[in-house]
Amino acid sequence: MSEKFEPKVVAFVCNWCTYAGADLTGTSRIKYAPNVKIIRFPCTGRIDFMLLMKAFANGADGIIVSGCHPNDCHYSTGNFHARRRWMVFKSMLEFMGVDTRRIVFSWVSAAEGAKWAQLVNTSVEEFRKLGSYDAYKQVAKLNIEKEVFNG
Amino acid sequence: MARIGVFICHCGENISATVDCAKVAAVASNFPGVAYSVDYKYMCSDPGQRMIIDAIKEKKLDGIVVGSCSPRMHEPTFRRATAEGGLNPFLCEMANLREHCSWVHEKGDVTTAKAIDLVRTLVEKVKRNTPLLPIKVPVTKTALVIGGGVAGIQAALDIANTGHKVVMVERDPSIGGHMSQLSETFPTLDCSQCILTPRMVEVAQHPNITLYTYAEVESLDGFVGNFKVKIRKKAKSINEKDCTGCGLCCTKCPTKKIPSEFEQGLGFRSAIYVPFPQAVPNKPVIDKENCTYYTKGKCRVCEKVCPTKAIRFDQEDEILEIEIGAIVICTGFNILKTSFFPEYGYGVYKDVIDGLQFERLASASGPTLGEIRRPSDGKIPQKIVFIACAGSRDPAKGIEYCSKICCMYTAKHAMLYKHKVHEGKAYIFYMDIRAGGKMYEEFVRRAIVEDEAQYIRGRVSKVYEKNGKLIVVGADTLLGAMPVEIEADMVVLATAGIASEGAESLAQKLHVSYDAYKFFAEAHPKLKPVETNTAGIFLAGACQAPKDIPESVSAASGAAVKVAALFSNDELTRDPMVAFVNRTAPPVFSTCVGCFLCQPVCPYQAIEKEEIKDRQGKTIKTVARINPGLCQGCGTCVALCRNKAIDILGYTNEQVYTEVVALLNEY
Amino acid sequence: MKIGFYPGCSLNGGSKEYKDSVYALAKQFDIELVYIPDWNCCGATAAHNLNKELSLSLPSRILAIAEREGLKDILVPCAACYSRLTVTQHELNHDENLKKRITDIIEMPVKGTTRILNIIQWIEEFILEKIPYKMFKPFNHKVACYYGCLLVRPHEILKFDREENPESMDKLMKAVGADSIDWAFKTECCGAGFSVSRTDIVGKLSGKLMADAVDRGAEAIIVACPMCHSNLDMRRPAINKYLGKNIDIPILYISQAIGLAVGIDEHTLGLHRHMVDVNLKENTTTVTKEKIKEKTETEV
Amino acid sequence: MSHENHHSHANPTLADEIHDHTEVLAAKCYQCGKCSAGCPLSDEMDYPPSVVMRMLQTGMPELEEKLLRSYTIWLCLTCEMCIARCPMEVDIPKVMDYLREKTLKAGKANPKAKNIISFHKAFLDSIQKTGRLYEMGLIVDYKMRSLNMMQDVAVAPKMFMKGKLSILPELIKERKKMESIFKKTFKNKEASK
Ligand SMILES: Cc1cc2nc3c(=O)[nH]c(=O)nc-3n(C[C@H](O)[C@H](O)[C@H](O)COP(=O)(O)OP(=O)(O)OC[C@H]3O[C@@H](n4cnc5c(N)ncnc54)[C@H](O)[C@@H]3O)c2cc1C
Ligand SMILES: Cc1cc2nc3c(=O)[nH]c(=O)nc-3n(C[C@H](O)[C@H](O)[C@H](O)COP(=O)(O)OP(=O)(O)OC[C@H]3O[C@@H](n4cnc5c(N)ncnc54)[C@H](O)[C@@H]3O)c2cc1C
Ligand code: SF4
Ligand code: SF4
Ligand code: SF4
Ligand code: SF4
Ligand code: SF4
Ligand code: SF4
Ligand code: SF4
Ligand code: SF4
Repeated sequence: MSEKFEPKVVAFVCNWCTYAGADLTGTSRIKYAPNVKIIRFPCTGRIDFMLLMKAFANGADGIIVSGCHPNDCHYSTGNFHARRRWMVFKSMLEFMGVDTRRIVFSWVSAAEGAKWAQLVNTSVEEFRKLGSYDAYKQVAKLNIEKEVFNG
Repeated sequence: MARIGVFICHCGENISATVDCAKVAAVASNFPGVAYSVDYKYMCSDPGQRMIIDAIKEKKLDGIVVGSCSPRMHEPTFRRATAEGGLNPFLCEMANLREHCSWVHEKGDVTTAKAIDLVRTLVEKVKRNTPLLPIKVPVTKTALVIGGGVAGIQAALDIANTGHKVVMVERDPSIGGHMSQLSETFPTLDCSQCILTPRMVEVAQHPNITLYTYAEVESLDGFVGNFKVKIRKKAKSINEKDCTGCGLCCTKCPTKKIPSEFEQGLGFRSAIYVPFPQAVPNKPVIDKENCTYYTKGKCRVCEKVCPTKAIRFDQEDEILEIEIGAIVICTGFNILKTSFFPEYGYGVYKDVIDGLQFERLASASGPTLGEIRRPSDGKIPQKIVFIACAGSRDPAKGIEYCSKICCMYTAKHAMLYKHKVHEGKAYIFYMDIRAGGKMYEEFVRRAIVEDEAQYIRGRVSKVYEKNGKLIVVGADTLLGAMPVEIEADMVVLATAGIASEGAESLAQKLHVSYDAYKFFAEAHPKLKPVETNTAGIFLAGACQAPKDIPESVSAASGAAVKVAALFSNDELTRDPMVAFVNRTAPPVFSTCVGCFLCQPVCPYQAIEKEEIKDRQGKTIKTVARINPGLCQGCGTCVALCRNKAIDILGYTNEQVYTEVVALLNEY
Repeated sequence: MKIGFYPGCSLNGGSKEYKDSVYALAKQFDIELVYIPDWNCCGATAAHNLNKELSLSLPSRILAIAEREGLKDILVPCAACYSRLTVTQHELNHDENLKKRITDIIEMPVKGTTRILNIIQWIEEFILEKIPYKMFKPFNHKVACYYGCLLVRPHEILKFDREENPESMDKLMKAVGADSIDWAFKTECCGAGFSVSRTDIVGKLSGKLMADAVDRGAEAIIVACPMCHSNLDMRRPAINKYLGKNIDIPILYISQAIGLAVGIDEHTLGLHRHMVDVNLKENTTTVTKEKIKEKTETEV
Repeated sequence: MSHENHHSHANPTLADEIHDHTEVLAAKCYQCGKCSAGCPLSDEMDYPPSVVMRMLQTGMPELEEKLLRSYTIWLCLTCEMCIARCPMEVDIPKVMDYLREKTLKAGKANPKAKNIISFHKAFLDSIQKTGRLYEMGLIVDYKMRSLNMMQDVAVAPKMFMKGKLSILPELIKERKKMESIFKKTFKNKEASK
């Protein structure tokens, strides 16, 4: 096996649309890269951006955030808030020197199984090109994580 | 040390074909805090569930992770089993090894490794789960129906017939709404009053319905199942109990020349009046603005003639406070008046009328007893021009949307006119004929073919009066925009349907959202068309957008079912995954600093202000508080609060942060 | 009281009587009209039709001079000029690039702050209140107030009166005792710039609207635009040809009608310059000087 | 100038071109015909205003050519009645202005419009030379251009008698400036072509 770099990718998805969409990818047996692991949230509105930083600090090379399409949010407006917050946060991150190309935002509905697979594959490809996010891991040598395990 | 049980499912071969299930179980058994770990062919089968139940008891487990299919599939199953084993059901989590792993990846170590990562993540999460109790809220089984048009009537009767109490609040002196003004109704041409009046009477007589007319909602507090509403009963200046509805007062009242709202200004009423003969309740009210006793201190004729001494000049508005469990908003719509249209004369030409006025002219009980006569001189018009889309589909001056009902009622008007004035000629200027509905297109075709309605495709540029005729200046776009000028005797504008007056302030009182046009907004345009974003408040009829009668009535029945479902339990059980603002010891009380930035982001208006008081009752601090009855658990506020003062059960900060760490780090 | 004054070419030429009457009216009410020095033509329809930049540059120079002279308000009696100046100012103020381009062309700065008043606004603001104290001879005739296109459109920019069925001129005429009719052609086009090149069209468009005014019993048509005036007055042969009959209804500028009411003589107002004679029935109800004085004393 | 909802095409249509220069979007017109109904000259025109908009919408070169050669664009009086009542606020007069300029430059103006164009040109000439309109000159100039010698022979003397026509032109001081404004604007136009 050639030693191809495999990025670690965390996906933050909402329960109602993208989680269900990813379920549909499964039911449809559409294959995608196993690098991506999903964490379920009630709504993209719940995702606070320190979580993304936490993921980078813990070795993620890329992050996917995905929820319902605009106007289809289960909670009606949660995804708008997520989006709006992201706009603000993104410029802040860029200012701090975080590589925002490593954060992919998307909308995947419960009916878009194929889109989920495609999103994962193209994102992984992109992250692979960007390489390991050592830069951040270096900066954020935070060891508190280890404590968490012993809680 | 935690004692977690891990159960890895093969799903026949659905999982085991690509994931080495035994290995996953074996690795998991070494995770810190895991007391028991097995794999099994079908976890959801009876024996599978039994394994969990037994293990909880035998191994004294305090948390369960099932690595199997999607939680969207079997979470309820395994939570039930967990509960049966004697643990709080919310101490069970599922790792999605099938939809998110075995089915989407090839067989191999990488796939098995991913499965292990997913299980580890959930094991770490479940360690931080806390027992949660479903939230129970009591339900007051009385519904409030606001607005007594056909939608409100239907909703009230449907709810009342399920055995629950209904309070109906109607702003006007009578219920009936717009439908009571209509002559005949498309697409069947049955008489509007004939089908509506019996239902109005039924409302008044139904033992489960309390009717307040001439009343409005003043304010609303509380949440689903537990609302408190204040109703203002405007003074009618009569004692309804004493009044027999004999009508003597109305006949004798000397102030008679008040344009009747019900007749759309085409007829008159007295200062003490019943809006129309079939009104429910059939008891008069005094219009204080026009009664000479109220305005000038002289008269009291009605008081003198009333055989039961029912007149009460000193009556004042009354405020009622009642408890209710659910609300159906049915406040309907309105139409633009002819004065809205400068190019059609700003409403000054008497013979340029709107659709509702035409309904009154065509109504057998209307001011002309059903004869089509023009308002200016009472002559029977030989040529009528109907102008469709008046103010609709007009972003420049009117509204952008299509009002939906006007194509149909215009075809109806042309038909009714032809039925009444055989030699008359009806012209209809239109842009498109929108007749999507059961028997609608057929209806329009009938108007064109049988009743010779002359449809001309084009918008009218101007209408002006000349020698007693109305000159209508239009163009026929199907003939290369050829100019067309018609000398009409009467012009009927199919004016746009707009939000009912006061809809915006009512929406604000009820904390429900409304759209840019001030129509009430549904929770989801397709899947929750009769729900609002506020739990326990529903919508029906033309208060959402212009709707015809069949649609209004279907929506009302839909809303009634929602209310009945809500009332089918004594208590509401709600998902306990709600947000809460932390409370700590004094003097801090909470890390909340009271910035209330969270308040506007909540889609459900669940965030309230709470004053923390000292023993003397003095406010020390104002902090946010989340009403668990309203919170739907989206978590938006949690992510927003910079002080981390809010957290959400089931997805606490601690839980989700741990998940991130566990997902990315092996032990 | 001083106010800037832009007469425009028509008032300087073919519509001399309009200028004379505005002047006379100003004098009667002690208003000093200050010419915009070395003013040029606004370009009217021709520039508008053939070259957009030119059509903005010509009015811009006028505005620039007014600003330079410190004239904050300017009276523009010609409706066409009023429209060109107002639209130009609007466009400049809504497009910085355009403003830059135009200032380069005219080689003068334009801020775009001038208040441009049409004749009606001017009378409303500076004269209307004082009319009762000077009214010698109520203009008690039945009149049709004709606004034409340029005074009211485009409404979004001019924001003057109501777009359809305007009323401001009618109010002024009522204030001098006239009975202004309700009619439907107040803002229909008279044929405007086609006076010379397609006189037949002027005959038709003006004919249609005048026939309605005559039918409704108007004794005179009151206008506020030299183009309207010349079309309705000078093009009477073409109009009569279109109508197939002769109509002799006179066309008066609003300044002339009001001027008559406040006692200015016909010659000063230039009535003799009209193609169609102004033969209104003699108005016998004059108001005596005493009465006016009385009025002045009771109300002041 | 390009706009969000406006795609750049390989072969821009006349409608695209108009949109770029005037911001008027022909696609907004939903063919209600209200403009044609209100236009005072609709019945004189070869294509009433709503038909003009439709022709632009099609993007068909044959129709665009017909439009440029139409009489309609010269008949339009820019009275603004159409846009005043258009529910979609389609600025037809602006479109007409644009088409006139374009057509004139391309030498495609409808022959029937000769008089109209002659008059406009004579008018502008007068301003260019004197800064103001010199009516007498205008009439003479127009007659030379239109060869319509007999027109207004009856009116002109009467005007003269009534003091409405002056023999001599009024000249403004900054006549050089006028020349330069004309030169610049006509040059800019060529450049922007
Ligand atoms: C000219 C015309 C002709 C029509 N013809 C037909 C037809 O032939 N066939 C057909 O199917 N449909 C027809 N319709 C449509 C029909 O009128 C509506 O579908 C129907 O009236 C909608 O009923 P509703 O109860 O939702 O609203 P409404 O009839 O508007 O009733 C709303 C009620 O709520 C009350 N209300 C409003 N605000 C408040 C408040 N704040 N507090 C308390 N009460 C309030 C009002 O007083 C009113 O009684 C026609 C409509 C028009 C305009
Ligand atoms: C091409 C197309 C595009 C559309 N796009 C949209 C859109 O974008 N937005 C929108 O709002 N709507 C859209 N619709 C309309 C939408 O599909 C319907 O409104 C909706 O499907 C109706 O749902 P239903 O449950 O009433 O009927 P159906 O979806 O037809 O379901 C009826 C069910 O009953 C079953 N069944 C039938 N007979 C029997 C029997 N005798 N016994 C037992 N079962 C039976 C059928 O198998 C079926 O499962 C579209 C429709 C089409 C055709
Ligand atoms: S629990 Fe889920 S994964 Fe396991 S057998 Fe049942 S359906 Fe399949
Ligand atoms: S007269 Fe008296 S009893 Fe009769 S309707 Fe009037 S108030 Fe009622
Ligand atoms: S008191 Fe008022 S309501 Fe009664 S009769 Fe007199 S005017 Fe009518
Ligand atoms: S329903 Fe018909 S008349 Fe009414 S707005 Fe829509 S298209 Fe126009
Ligand atoms: S909970 Fe947070 S966001 Fe809300 S008021 Fe308190 S500090 Fe502000
Ligand atoms: S979790 Fe969502 S619904 Fe609940 S209070 Fe917070 S924002 Fe409102
Ligand atoms: S009025 Fe406006 S929308 Fe209607 S046809 Fe004319 S340009 Fe098109
Ligand atoms: S501006 Fe032109 S197209 Fe529009 S109404 Fe006037 S003449 Fe007709």
